Amino acid sequence: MVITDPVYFIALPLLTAFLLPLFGKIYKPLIGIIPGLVFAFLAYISFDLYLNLVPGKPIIIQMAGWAPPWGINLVFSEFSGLIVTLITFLAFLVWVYSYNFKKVGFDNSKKYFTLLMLMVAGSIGVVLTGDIFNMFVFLEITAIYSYGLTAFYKGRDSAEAAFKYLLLGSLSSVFILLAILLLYKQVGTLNMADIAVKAQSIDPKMKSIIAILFFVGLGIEAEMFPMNGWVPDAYSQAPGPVAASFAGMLAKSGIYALIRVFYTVLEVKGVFDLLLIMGLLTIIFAEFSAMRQKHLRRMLAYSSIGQMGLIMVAFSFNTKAGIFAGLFLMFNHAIIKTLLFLSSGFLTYSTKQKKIRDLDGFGKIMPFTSLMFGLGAFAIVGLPPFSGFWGKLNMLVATADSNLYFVIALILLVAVVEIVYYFKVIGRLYFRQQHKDVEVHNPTWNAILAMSILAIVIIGVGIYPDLITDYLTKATNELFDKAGYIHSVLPNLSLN
Amino acid sequence: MTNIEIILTIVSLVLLIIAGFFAVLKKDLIHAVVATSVISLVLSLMFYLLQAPDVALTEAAIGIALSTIIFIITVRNTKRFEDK
Amino acid sequence: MKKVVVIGSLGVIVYYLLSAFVAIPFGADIIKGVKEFYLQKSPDDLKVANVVTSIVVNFRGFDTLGEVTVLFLASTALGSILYHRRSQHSGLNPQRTSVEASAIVQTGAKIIFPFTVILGAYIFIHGHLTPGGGFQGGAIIATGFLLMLISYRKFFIKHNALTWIEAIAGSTFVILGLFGLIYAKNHDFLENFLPAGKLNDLLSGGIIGIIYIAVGFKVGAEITGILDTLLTVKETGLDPEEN
Amino acid sequence: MQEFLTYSIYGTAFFLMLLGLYAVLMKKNLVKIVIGLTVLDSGLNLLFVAVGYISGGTAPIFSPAVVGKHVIMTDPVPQALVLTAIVIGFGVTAVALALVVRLYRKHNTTNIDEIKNLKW
Repeated sequence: MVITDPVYFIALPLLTAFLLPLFGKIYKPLIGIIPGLVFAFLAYISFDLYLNLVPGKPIIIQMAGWAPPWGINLVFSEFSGLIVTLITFLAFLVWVYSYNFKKVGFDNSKKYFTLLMLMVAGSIGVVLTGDIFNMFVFLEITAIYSYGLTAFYKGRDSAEAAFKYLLLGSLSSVFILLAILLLYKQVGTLNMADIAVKAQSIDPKMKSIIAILFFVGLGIEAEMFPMNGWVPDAYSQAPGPVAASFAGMLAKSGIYALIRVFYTVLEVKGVFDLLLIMGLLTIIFAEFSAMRQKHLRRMLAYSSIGQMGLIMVAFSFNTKAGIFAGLFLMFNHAIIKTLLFLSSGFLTYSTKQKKIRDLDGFGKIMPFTSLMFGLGAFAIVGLPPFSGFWGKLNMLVATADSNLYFVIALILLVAVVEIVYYFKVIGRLYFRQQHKDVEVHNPTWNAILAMSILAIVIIGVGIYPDLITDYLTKATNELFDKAGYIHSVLPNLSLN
Repeated sequence: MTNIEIILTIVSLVLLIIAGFFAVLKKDLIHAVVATSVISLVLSLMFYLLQAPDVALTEAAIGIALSTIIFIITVRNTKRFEDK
Repeated sequence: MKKVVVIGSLGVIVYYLLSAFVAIPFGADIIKGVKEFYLQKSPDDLKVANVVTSIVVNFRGFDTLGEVTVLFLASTALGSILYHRRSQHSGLNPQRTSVEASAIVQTGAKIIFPFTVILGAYIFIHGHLTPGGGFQGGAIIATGFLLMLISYRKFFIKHNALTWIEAIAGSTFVILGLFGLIYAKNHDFLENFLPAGKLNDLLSGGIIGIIYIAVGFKVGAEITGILDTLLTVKETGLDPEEN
Repeated sequence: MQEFLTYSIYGTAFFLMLLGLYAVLMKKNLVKIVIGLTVLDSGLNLLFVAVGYISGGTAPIFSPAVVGKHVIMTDPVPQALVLTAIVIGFGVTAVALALVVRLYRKHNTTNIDEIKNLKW
């Protein structure tokens, strides 16, 4: 069983990242090839582990030979395993897409791949770890990755965006550290399951202060309103595949941390109401901002924030249907937004100002990329037969279950808004005369491959949603079953 | 804590507050950077008093020396004075 | 006006936080938790005298791997942020200081430099016995290099060497951890698989000492790289590439 | 005495954090903002170590003088966490300063008001 240890998800990318400069010295093309092999291997073992997971028996890995309350542990369960599988799969596709990105003006590939490996390790670490401080360390890795890669391109406003994000990220880490310190001093442990057991005895006032600190700190990472001023800047300034990795992997690990802390570690009354309100505000703010955007990337970024808000609302119901819908939305958001960002990478690269009105008539000159973008847009607004439809449908069902009818009205309204601004772009792509001075950069074969795989997944799940519903249900059960999580991490614990 | 340690602690706390004010309010950035270095120095003493020699050493090496120097390099590469 | 609002709201937040923290009296030993276990197991099982070291490298060794990664990430990100194509500046060598430091500074730096490096090495080699360890030792070594960098205009760091040290030290950490999967008793990542030795001996603690030495090398190389990148930034004027 | 120390040490730590936050939120100079971040971190580190202190405790090191005797030791866990926090803080500071240098090279200023995209 050595070969399928979850610790490889973190150890291997780190090892490769450390050694990558040396590989480059031996033989240059290795810089591009080795990460691909590693990502392929990780994707393979994550699928393997996930499909062979016995329900109710998550894989618990202890570090350095110390059982969970004392050492750090990794938990590969139905829920965390699902997210890890998603991340490794997307990481592999992002690699396929950017393998010879040099052809479209992307030098400095050694640093790019090193940073990408570290980010994958970091976001998988956030998802897998069973230790609250360890989670903070990995969140910090993903944060520094985003500061560095947001400022990757010169000559744009990238440094401003990165600096803005850096300030907010530092504040968020201060909040998280304060929360961890208070929590440690109350329960004397940092293990999440152990905290969950002992948290019942914390004074409620103290508990609510800890919860608010976590809420603010993790909310910044999960792109929650009003702490998400950095998102549109970061998404629009970063290179295409990097923006895709933000949406597909970073945002996922941020929201995972938020969910895990409030579902498993700390049970605080009222926090889900807060999450519902903030989620709704996030949706309203983001979708109406997206409508006013002139830049394609900024529009996509605001739309992405809106999706995150929808996911928060879904999780705030604290019901099984809600979690299921939230997981479906997370899956959709990861896959579809990655496709949208990857295809928009080539669209905006061919325009000078990256504005939406520069895209007139691209449907004729860049048929494949436009098709992919159109497909992504149809999927994200929730039209059948794409996977986005099922996500939205489940969301509506879950909302109806919780008797929140005004939320249903809001979701439908937002869907209309989404249709308006996405179709505006599609209209320009297909039904306008093209401008004269466009310099077309057609996608390379590997980019076509990456986008096609994503499109196949979107259509496949759209036509036959049972492909994933089974796994999502299992993940839902795992997340909802707090006692089961505690019991599997701390088997010797006698629950009084 | 013995009496002398308590006195040292209180003196350090006062110094920390004064240096903090200097760091935030000084218009000359080099002075402000030196004030942050003083914060680190006093903090390192405090850590020693609080029986955390490991942290004291880290703060000494990173806070006093390296952090300060990267600030000074940056100030040299940009502007020295904060305008109004 | 804005100032008053900001300070007022910050004051309220801090007041609440402070009230939460005051509930934990200073110096009181109120919690029983993992620390008892660490204080007992570190000298008994791991034979590591410095409990902070055994927590940093063994009990919570995974954090330290993340921490090393953060520094590595910071130095890589720094490189990519301040990166400029060499070809455009091929005419001029990167310049550091506009004036040469005085002879006294130069001689002083030359004398102090080896001692600084030895002190740093001492600190990370004795990380499991005395206060300090890889991070502190590495930082001190970097300070030594910094001294040379600012006093000699022509003292250039060999980037090749830095890359090699970083790569080898970093992979030593991970590979030692992976060896734990095969050779150690419980087959865990980062588990000690070497004999633990005797408490307070230099050769005690098994892989803990080795890992801290690797951390020391890696941190030293990374911080030196960060300083070097920041120092060789072109000094004045706007970068032609930026506009 | 203990109460006085509680209030004064925690109070100072929070005061430093407040000063840092004030600089981050109100100051216009980029370098000053980053200085604010380090001051904020300093306060946080002091808080961590102070919370881990146990009266009468020695440093958590089993040196030959201590082995075999019954001694109280301070809590080593917050110390280990603070070590991590300091190193992470240094990394973030370095990245922030690199960004400041780049912003300066582009806009020839370190004032936030003159860099239009940084307003919010």
